[in-house]
Amino acid sequence: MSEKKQERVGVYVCHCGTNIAGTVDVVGLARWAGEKLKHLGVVVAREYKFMCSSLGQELIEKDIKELGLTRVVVAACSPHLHEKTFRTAAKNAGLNPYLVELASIREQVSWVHTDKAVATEKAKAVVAGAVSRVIENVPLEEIKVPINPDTLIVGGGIAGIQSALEIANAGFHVYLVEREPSIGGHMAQFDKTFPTLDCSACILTPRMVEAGTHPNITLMTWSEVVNVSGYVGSFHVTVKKKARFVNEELCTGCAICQEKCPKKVIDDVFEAGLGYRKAIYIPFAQAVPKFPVMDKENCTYFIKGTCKACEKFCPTGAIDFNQQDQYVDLDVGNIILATGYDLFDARRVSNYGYGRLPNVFTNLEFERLSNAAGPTSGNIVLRDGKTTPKSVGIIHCVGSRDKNFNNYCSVICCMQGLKFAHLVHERTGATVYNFYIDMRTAYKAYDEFYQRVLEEGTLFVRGKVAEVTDVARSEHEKGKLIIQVEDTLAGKQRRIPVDMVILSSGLQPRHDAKAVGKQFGISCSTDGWFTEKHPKLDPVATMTEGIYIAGCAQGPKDIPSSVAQGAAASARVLDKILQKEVALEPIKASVDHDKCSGCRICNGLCPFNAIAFIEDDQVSDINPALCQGCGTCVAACPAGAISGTGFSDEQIMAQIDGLLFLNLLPVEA
Amino acid sequence: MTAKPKFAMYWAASCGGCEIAVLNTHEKILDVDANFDVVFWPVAMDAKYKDVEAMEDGSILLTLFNGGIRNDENEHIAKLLRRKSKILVAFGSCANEGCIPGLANLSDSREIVHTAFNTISTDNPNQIYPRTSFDVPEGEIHIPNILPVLKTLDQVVDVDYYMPGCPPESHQIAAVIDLVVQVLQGKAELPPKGTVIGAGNSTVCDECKRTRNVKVIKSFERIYNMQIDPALCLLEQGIPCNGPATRSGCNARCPTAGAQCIGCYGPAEGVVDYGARLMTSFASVIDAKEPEEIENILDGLVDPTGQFYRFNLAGSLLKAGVPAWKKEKV
Amino acid sequence: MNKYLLYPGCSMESSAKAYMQSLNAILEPLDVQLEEIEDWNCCGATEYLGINLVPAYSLIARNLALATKQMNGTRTVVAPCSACYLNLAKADYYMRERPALDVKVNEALAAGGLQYKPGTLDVRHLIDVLVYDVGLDAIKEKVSRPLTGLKVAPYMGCMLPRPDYKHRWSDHEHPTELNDLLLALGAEVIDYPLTTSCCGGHMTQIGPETAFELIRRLVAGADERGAHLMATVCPMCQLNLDAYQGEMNGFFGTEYHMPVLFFTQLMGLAFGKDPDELGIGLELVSSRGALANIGVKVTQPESAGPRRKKEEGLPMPPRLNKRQAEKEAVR
Amino acid sequence: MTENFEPTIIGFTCNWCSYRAADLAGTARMKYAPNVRLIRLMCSGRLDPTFVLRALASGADGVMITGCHPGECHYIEQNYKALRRYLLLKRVLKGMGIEPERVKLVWASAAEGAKFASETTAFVEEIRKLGPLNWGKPSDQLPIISEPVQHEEVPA
Repeated sequence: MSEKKQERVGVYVCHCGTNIAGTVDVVGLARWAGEKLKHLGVVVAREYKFMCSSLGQELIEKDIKELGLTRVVVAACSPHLHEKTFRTAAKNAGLNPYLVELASIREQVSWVHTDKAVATEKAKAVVAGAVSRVIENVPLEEIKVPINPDTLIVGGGIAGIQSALEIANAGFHVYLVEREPSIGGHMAQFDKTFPTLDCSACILTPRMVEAGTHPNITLMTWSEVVNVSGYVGSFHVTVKKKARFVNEELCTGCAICQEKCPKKVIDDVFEAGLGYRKAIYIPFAQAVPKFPVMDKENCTYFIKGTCKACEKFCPTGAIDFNQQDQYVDLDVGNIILATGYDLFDARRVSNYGYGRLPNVFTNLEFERLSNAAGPTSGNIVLRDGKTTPKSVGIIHCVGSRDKNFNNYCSVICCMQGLKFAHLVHERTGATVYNFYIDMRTAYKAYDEFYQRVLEEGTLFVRGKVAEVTDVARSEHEKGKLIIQVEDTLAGKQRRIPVDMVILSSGLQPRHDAKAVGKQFGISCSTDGWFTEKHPKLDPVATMTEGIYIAGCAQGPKDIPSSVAQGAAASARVLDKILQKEVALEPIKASVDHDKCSGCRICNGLCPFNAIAFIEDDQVSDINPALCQGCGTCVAACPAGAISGTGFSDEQIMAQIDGLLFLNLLPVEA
Repeated sequence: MTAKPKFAMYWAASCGGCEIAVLNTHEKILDVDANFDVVFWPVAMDAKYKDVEAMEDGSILLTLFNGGIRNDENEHIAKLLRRKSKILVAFGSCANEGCIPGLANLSDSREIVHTAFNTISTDNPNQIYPRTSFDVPEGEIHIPNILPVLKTLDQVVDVDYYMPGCPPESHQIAAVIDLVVQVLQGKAELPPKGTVIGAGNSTVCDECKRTRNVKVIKSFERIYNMQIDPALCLLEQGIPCNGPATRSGCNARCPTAGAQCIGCYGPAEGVVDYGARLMTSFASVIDAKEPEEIENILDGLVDPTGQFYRFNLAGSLLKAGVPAWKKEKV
Repeated sequence: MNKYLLYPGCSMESSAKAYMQSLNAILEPLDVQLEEIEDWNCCGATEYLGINLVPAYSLIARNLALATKQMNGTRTVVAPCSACYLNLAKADYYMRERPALDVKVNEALAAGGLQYKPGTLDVRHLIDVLVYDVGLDAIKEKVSRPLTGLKVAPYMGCMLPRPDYKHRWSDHEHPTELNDLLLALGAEVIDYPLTTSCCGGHMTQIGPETAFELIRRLVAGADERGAHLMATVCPMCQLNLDAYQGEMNGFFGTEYHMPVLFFTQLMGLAFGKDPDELGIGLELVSSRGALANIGVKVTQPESAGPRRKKEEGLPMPPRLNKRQAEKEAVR
Repeated sequence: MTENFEPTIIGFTCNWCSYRAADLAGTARMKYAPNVRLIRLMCSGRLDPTFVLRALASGADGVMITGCHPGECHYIEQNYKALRRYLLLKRVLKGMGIEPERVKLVWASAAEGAKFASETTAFVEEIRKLGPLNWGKPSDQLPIISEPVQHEEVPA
């Protein structure tokens, strides 16, 4: 097949210093390619110390111009590193960038093999494969799509708020969608923030208010995204505004309804189950927006058909029992997901007794307990609501760094544990024990805080707690919670009786993270966190163009990092918006209508709904803008009527033959 | 035009259905006689190989060659006719892709002979097997030697045109005859070498009247086990219908009659491996994610190899008479 | 009709007769059929695996191999003893995990014309089968004499829920199977955090003092939480807590009286069976008083506590009383 | 024939997971068998059985297909299509007299460089045990029609 079109191919072998040359006979390889691959159209084969260097690139550009190369193969590192480099070089020399192929002889050969002869042979095969493939490459043009300047941000925690403000302040419109009645997220529940101990509400509230009043921000709380379609530049999103049963135009947020409502309900969202709210409620004083929501499941009127106390007392007649869920359609160009985290359910670690032993608390419960605006107005007391603990044990890594639950480190627990220790110490003077596996106090001013807490006299026991029990073995254990632990520094088992235990429950992906990921077309890691495009160099972008992630949705992190990511994500979005249009990789599938018989095999295969069936012509068709280029339909078409650019059947089969070229030699000889 | 151009038709390893299909063109066959001088057609008239050998190379204008290359006689005649003919047409599924005889490529040629001469279905108590040559008083007689695998025509000689079908539909044959006659009268051009003639470019579904929806296969059924909805796509009903991957041209005879397409027209234009297309498309629309579920559904496909390669085996990548890479160098 | 293969294990015929009796008594009402594995042998208990792996596993695997011969319709082997259950399950698991071991063990079995392919059988404990196959609802239905008013400490023992090779148990530290079952019988189940603590196992033979402390914790825990009696699912647990309770009391100078019954005995009672039929009264720490709470009369004579061998040879000083010793030390 | 036989294997990788896993194995300098030659696809869903057949027909002794773990596909769920095609393909290969074990499907995420390396080496050994595929052998083997093969019944 290849013989018929006479392409002029140039092969360039990179030494990568000794990275490749150390294990592959690069000179021999280049010579071999020049001689043995002539029949494929190789007209020049060179090797050079660093092909990616400007000199290396110039070498290629010069050959393209002077030798009139029509195809280029660079045998160097992984295409994920330098494909762009060499394609740009080709472009500069007037050759279509997609006529360049990289043969990975570093990651796939020199770095993973030791025997030079063997490595060189494999390198030859890899190069032969690339040459055969590149001949079948066709020139491609990037597809440009316009960017809608509006942005959707999902999740009104600190990360989402930050992103929203950055974009809004830059003068572009933002839709901020929040599931709960108010924005603020977990941070609004906290009392103090480490390491500076400034009050969480004090620093968060101004941001919330700013977001709530910003002319460029449309706040949609008590709302959820129910459908997403489209692609970078022009997403179409449907948001469900759950009925508040309160007319936001009329409501002044006076909270009289809440005051008059006779129905008390345990608030397991904001108060973490430690306090009560009414059936119609504003989750907390500084809530943004200030409008209350009615919780239909618990409202006496919705259950019994009578009551309507709220309606009676509302001065502005804002209560509307007939309000329905609304569905709002939005068009946006980019989307930032800042959906946050769920707390690990400490009951799963049954040997710590949470849910069984009253005076075992979770970290979130303690935040409310120590919060001046919390159910005990900041008094740190036992479950009975009055007794102040004389001794408190704080257990780290609950559900984290534990093969039985989550393998990862939840990042915040160490500092949080220290914060709790300080607060308990300061407010109750109780003896505080911290039970830790390792103390992790990286980042600015964190370790100093550790020192401070140490000096305050908090006791630290290094070891994973085996059990928290109320079974006393001796008199002085009676009526206490006994923490059984191996003190790995003292090298012995200890039983430490305390009045109160606080469990540093780890952070977990949202229970519905996978579903949300699917909805927005991004993937989750094995742990369930949203996967970033590159763990180091691209932490807020995702594999799906136009979808960004920020805050704990991407992995456990503290407030500073969440804020930083929020800002970073919006920076990426702004860059897209300002470019006005975005170039898409031209790796797309297309249907040959003459060959397509409309069997509709492919119709159900595209998760991006890029394939449509044209009833009139009885053929299937692919929308290039929606197509993500996976090639599944290409591989599935029974008639071979669908072809895919960049990875066409011809290219791949040619590459197969090329890779096996060496095996075929003896047969031909 | 003084003498009429010469026409030949030959059958190698085949069933004879192709010849019948030709005669089945009714009065069109007269056009053949009117426009051609039929020089060699073993089924229809008496002629000797030596007569053909005597002709000068390229003196036959058109040869329709049906049947696969099963033994050295087939191979010899294929090469002979190639030499003598201007236009050599691989006529019918056997010559194109091996067809049913090609299924023999699933077994060793010794097994085949053995099966033919010494299984319960054969009464051969003395285990008598044929010999390629044998001495009789009149001298040594020869019978053709069986080749290790059945080859398609183009695996042995260069082929000008391909005409698929088992057998090719008579209306298509008629059309082709028309075309050739027109060409002779200078009213039409011959299609480029290597073209598939007498068939469509798309697949059977194109001509199938059944309604089609998005495909979701929950199970594969055998057609005699179930009540078939006469209006709905068979594949959607779980019947493994080869239509989606099979070249159009037959007016979707089988599906229209309520039987699944078994693929006698072979792969669509440009397809490398017919069976692969069916495998991949069927598998793609199976409605299961768990390996066990999938296997259960696949159990419904009795003999997948036969299902996907009934006609195409000898022409397929893996069971081609010669390995694919050798073929390319031919 | 649920049909299973039964691996009774040594104790069911001796120290845990009551377990066997009560088990037989409840099979019929629950429509469960147990077919005993023919020519079964010792499971190696808790020690052998600690001494020599291959022979130990071979010893266990022999039972599995024999069981496979009898599996018509069922592939589930039921063991009423936690140690037996764990050993059988362990053998099956590790033979699959470590092909090398599989080979060695099967070589050994081959000597006896036997062989076992790991994974062939499903090894389960009795309570697992009763709770999850028969089902709590079915059990509830059969209750004719609810154990209302009887405060029971549910004691699962340490070997049953861990290691949990096939993720069978609700939890490894605080499994609820026994609680749920007892609740189904109408009993009042006390919160018993010690449910998976160790009963001392064979430490009673090796290091009695250690065993006594472990027994004390369990008994004391049940006593302090107001249990009338303890329910157990394992012959060894029952033996330790019952037979050594007296010695433990003597050792610590305590006076606990905590009857320990098999859960099957309580099921029998709830099903309205006669105490004798259930082997009630065979226990050394009499349950007479405890069962009086639900108006059950134990006819069998109260046994005189642990029967000691008649003293032979020269007299020896009594066992040192720890508390006493401490007091003296203070002075 | 099989002793010191070095299998040639074609490996298909997904651009988002297994290809990156291969890169990772490289950057981490993990060593694995050199017998596998990789082809990058955008997704295991692009894997057309034709490629596998072509590879086997063109002289490969085995084919390794790799993709993202189920539920982690970069294109949401296309790897399930690869799984289904793979399972069907194996059945067809069996029917053609080729050991289905010559084709293997391996899930490897971008983070699993080690897994990629070990799976590769393991597969090479599996193929080494199976021996060379020698495709096209039937056409080299000569027919001996006069001597019957020594078994009674052959499925015709």
